Amino acid sequence: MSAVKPVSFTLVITGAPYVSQAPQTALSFARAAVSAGHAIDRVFLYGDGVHLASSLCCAPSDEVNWHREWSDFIAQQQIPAVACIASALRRGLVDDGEARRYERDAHNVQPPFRLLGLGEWVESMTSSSRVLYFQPGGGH
Amino acid sequence: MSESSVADGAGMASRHAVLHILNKPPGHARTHLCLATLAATDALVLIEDAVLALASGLDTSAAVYALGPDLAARGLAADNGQTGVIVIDYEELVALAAGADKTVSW
Amino acid sequence: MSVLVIVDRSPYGSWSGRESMDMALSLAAFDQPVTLLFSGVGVNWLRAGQDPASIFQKAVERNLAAAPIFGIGALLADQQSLEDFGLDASQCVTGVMPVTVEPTLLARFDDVVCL
Amino acid sequence: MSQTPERNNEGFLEDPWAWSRDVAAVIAGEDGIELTGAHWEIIEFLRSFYRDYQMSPPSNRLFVKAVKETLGDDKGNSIYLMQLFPGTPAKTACRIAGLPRPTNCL
Repeated sequence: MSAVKPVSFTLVITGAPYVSQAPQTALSFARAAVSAGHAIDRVFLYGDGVHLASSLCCAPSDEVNWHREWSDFIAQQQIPAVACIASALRRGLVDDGEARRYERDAHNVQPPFRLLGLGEWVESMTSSSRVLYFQPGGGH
Repeated sequence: MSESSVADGAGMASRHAVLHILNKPPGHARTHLCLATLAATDALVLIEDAVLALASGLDTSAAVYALGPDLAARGLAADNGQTGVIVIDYEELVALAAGADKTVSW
Repeated sequence: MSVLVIVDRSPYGSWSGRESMDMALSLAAFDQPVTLLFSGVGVNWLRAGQDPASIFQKAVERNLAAAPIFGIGALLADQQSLEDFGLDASQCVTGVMPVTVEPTLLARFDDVVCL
Repeated sequence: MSQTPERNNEGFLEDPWAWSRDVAAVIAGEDGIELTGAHWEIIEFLRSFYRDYQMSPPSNRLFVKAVKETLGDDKGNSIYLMQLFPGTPAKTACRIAGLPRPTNCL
């Protein structure tokens, strides 16, 4: 279809599901990028985008469960998916390790999503060919 | 800035210096910031709410693309009467992003 | 790689600017050249004399004062936005450099981040 | 533990203003650190940094950078700081200085 030579993308998602269109646009982009032969180095959830990592998402059955769609996609494609730990902790998203550290009795982040620092994003900025941001819409 | 063409099936797109990807609606402060930094040799891609600019009018000499699924979702016709706007799908958005020297997400 | 991080959200009412600031700090931590640009309502980050104690937040003005210590290159501010909010350099935190926001400004950087 | 104000499960004070030099000595003792003038110089630096900027250096790298900027190359290097505050120097030093637990963000 295209003569563009393969590049590597990092997709940063800063808009939350069911608040913004960001997770949908990013996933449509990611699927198209993979089928065109491009690499996706990393998906990085930042700000309100970390809500996408919550495994406790309960979407109505006639709506898309964006958490599940994204989890399936990144597991299939083996794409590292990172939620910023500082954004996540403030918003009540914790994995089992952080739940222990902060003495909480539950956790809602599990593989394929991981909680790591902004250093992961800096790494993408230096190594990916393109870093794209999928953001909240105009109301935010 | 190189003008080397990335030929593809859709007949799109020479290579642009900066690919500006905008998702904010017309009137949003971010839309003004995007337009203020848009050079005539750059390209602007309207996605999500930004496609509403095709209904309200858009004044730029840069190349303008609009994401088809977002137009359709909002009941807007292909280019909604704006001349020169190229309607693209996600595959073509990927090709534009991959081919650009630099991208900015607004 | 040099990165321009743009803050165009207001302080206090929005958390977005703080998250942009964290991105700038993390680039600095890894010795990547980074510049901050304040634009639109974002220029209100720069106003001297902020006292947010009674709204239970930390002063972004004070956080921003630490930027040079961590190696954040410059604090740029859109001249027009400064005027729109009645600010001149004497009413801002130290080290603010007014600029005109235009295409050539972006061209000075390899990457532009605007959350 | 009874000798210090309320602390979390990693030994950080819940209230940075409940700190005193005696408290610092107790916390340091738990890490097997006997506080010398060299330690106090860094502790005072951290507390005055926190007072001035309403934040502690948000990562170990930035801690080293801030010490370097303020106290010079001899002290602003990770070997020197590691000798004084074993483990992750920023974390150990913040705990002794009574500052909040870093979020591990960077």
